[in-house]
Amino acid sequence: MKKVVNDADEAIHDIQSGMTLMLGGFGLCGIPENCIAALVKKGINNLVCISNNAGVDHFGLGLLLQNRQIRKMISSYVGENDEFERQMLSGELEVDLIPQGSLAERCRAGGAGIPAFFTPAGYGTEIAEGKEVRIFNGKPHILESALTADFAIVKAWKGDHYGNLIFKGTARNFNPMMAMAGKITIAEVEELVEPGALDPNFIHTPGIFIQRIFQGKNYEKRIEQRTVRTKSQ
Amino acid sequence: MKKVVNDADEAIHDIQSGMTLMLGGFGLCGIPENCIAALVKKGINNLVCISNNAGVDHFGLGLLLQNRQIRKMISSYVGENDEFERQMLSGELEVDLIPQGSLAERCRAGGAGIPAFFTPAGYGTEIAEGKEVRIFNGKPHILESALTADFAIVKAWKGDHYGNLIFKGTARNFNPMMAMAGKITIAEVEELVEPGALDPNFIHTPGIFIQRIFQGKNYEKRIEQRTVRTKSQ
Amino acid sequence: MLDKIGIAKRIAQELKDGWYVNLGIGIPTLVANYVPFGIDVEFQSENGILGMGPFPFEGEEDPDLINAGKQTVTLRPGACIFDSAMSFAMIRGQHVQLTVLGAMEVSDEGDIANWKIPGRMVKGMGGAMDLVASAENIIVAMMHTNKAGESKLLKQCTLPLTGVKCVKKIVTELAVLDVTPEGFKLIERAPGVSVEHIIKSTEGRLIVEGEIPEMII
Amino acid sequence: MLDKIGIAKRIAQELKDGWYVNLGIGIPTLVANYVPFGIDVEFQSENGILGMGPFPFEGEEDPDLINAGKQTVTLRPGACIFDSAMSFAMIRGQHVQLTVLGAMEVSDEGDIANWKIPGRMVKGMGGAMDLVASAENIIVAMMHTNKAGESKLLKQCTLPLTGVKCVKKIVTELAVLDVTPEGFKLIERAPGVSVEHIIKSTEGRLIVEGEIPEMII
Repeated sequence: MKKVVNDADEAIHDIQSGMTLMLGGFGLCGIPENCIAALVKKGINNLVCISNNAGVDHFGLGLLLQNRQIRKMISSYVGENDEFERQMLSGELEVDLIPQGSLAERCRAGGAGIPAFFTPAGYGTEIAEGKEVRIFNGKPHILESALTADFAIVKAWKGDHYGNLIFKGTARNFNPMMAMAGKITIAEVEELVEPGALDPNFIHTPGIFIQRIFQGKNYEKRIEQRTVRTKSQ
Repeated sequence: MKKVVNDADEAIHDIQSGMTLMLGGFGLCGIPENCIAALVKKGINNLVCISNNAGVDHFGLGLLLQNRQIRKMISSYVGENDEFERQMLSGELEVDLIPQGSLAERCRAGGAGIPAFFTPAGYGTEIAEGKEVRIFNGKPHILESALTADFAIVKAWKGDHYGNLIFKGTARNFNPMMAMAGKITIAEVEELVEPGALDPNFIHTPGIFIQRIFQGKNYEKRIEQRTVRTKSQ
Repeated sequence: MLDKIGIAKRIAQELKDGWYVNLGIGIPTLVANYVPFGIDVEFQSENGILGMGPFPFEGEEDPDLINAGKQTVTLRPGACIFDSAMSFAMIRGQHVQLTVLGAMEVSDEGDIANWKIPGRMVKGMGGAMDLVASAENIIVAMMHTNKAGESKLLKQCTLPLTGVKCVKKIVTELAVLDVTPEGFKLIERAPGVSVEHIIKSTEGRLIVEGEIPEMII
Repeated sequence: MLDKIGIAKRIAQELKDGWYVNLGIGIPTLVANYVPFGIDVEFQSENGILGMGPFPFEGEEDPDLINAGKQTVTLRPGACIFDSAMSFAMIRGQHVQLTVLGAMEVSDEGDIANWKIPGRMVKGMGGAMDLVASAENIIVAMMHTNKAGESKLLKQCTLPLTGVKCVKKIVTELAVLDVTPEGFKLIERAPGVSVEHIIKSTEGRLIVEGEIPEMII
């Protein structure tokens, strides 16, 4: 089991132009910052990126968009990003919008060997166009297919040499199911620990899904909406 | 949120003859011992029980079988139980055998609002009889439907007043997905703790799936196959 | 006429003890501030929280703890965190008793449109399509008319749909309305608002039966 | 001729560094004891373990820690525990590189039967149907003939199937055979076993090409 690599550059060395990538995160929370930076540096393009959001103008996937490295985004929500909107409305960027729950389940299905499943989400909307409809318990459902990727790139809080991962707070989000769905899955972690340091009872993502892991550095963890209350409240 | 009940008798008071129950556990590991005892005492019958196994001759679901309270078992493996075999071969007991992974996924699907999904398991076998077959990526799959139950009964290690659960070791097994699939889900726990006592980051089953919870007692935790090595090895 | 807080307060009256509730972005989020005394509800955030608490005190923001609106939040005791697949398992599996969300348009059959204005605005549906396709109980919180003064309660939606025949109740600055097989049914008037005003502001089929009481906020 | 331990040792030679491996009950379980030096494999137990270790020392058995054969086991450092849905997500999603299991019959097309004898024995398929339908690499460990001396390597299985066209390799007390489109292909003989003996013990199509080497155990 030789999963540990030195850094993001080594982890992504064989990702090539035109490939399909899954990237964990919700907004800017739990995104693989180191790998995104390495992809920007590497400069490959024509990428298909599956990610719930598309980052903001100068951070997260917004960096890859700005650099025109993404050909197509598969997401559920893409607000908060002017450059994205510009590229989409001008037709430079292909966009496939998917209901958030269907996106999550399609990634899980991809990892779990389930090629397709029925869900009520999107029935009667343009999302259902061209999709099989079937009634279960009197309620119409549409058939959704699994999603997989050449590479899945996830960010965890801690991970061990076997690739076992734990996440912190809502930085978990899409990371666990995308980890399952990559042909090769790269995990960047804030802290890389020895096997045995994590409690086997409380692993969020079993190491079997992870092919490469490294300890990232200089996490910015930008906050999109800093909302607070004052002590007097 | 009034989920805490006093004991197994109160938790199962409205389970009636003819109902469909899901019961967590793998072999005798992680089974809801208190609730099974209460069901035996209550004496209702004609139950349909969904459980990976059927207990052994004088413990676990074997107690309900012995007492002739079960009309039908839905399981993946039912060895180790002479009374079961007798009732099945004599036609007294209806048995639906399901591949273990399909059983787990069908329970999860039932809890997750996914009425049906495709799986390769069982294609070309008698399990596939009457089921829709479809090819994905050149490989035949069969359509399996969700399972739900009038009551799901699970056993956890610790739980809080909101119904959040954590499991210990392989006593987890089918408990989390069955917890999701009960119209009413009862959790018996070895230790009932105050809200806030469990780390929110490491909850196995979110409380939203649990309607009733109580602290069980006198757990026997029988071992089916006591296998050991000696220190000299 | 209600302000946004008034709408939130009125919706909060619909909450029942023990419910799990998903609140959308905007007015729905405000509902959490007006939970009636003695009622214990848990708020679900679809990015992976049950038991969401208030905003953190200044200086205590955690970038790894946000809600679905990407706002920094806190956890209540007894909260739990989970991944997106589990979150939508809860939603799709109808374990969440109430969804409150905003809308651009609602039809008198309960169709809702809130995610796209073709050629102009395409932010995406986020979790809204899963929520409206799954929840038994969907309340829409919105203004009765748009900025141009046109009704948002229509015979048919003109924008791309988010879901069909799913909205159960609408609370606007003017009224509370149920969606019935016969169309919108006026249940309550906002303080100082006349039935005529509501009739004039509603394009879809509207049922007005008997005396319409004024809301008590 | 090999004994059960010999079969397990021969199968252990197939292991590759970094593989995740699921071992069935019986002979397959023994494979874990003969992992070649320098090879690091992780054993998956479908009831929810990755990184299964040896049996516990006497007095250290934990009823909450068993394998799929319901035997008390231990965990290796770096192990992890998960639920049954996650376990079969790993299996069905082809994240487990090798499955080793027993069989009552195997056909020369790679069909396998190992879960039911109609009217006599119906213990259930457990996880076997998921495993054989999913794994890329399936090795069957079994005796070449049954107690009546009849071949278990058949043209067609007579018992209800567990899976179709899935077995890749068979290791018996007599031989190692690959399953090819043309039938069983003899790869190695067990020590002291003649090719004639193997031919006589095999009912299905058998390919014998050139000199068949004796196994090195």
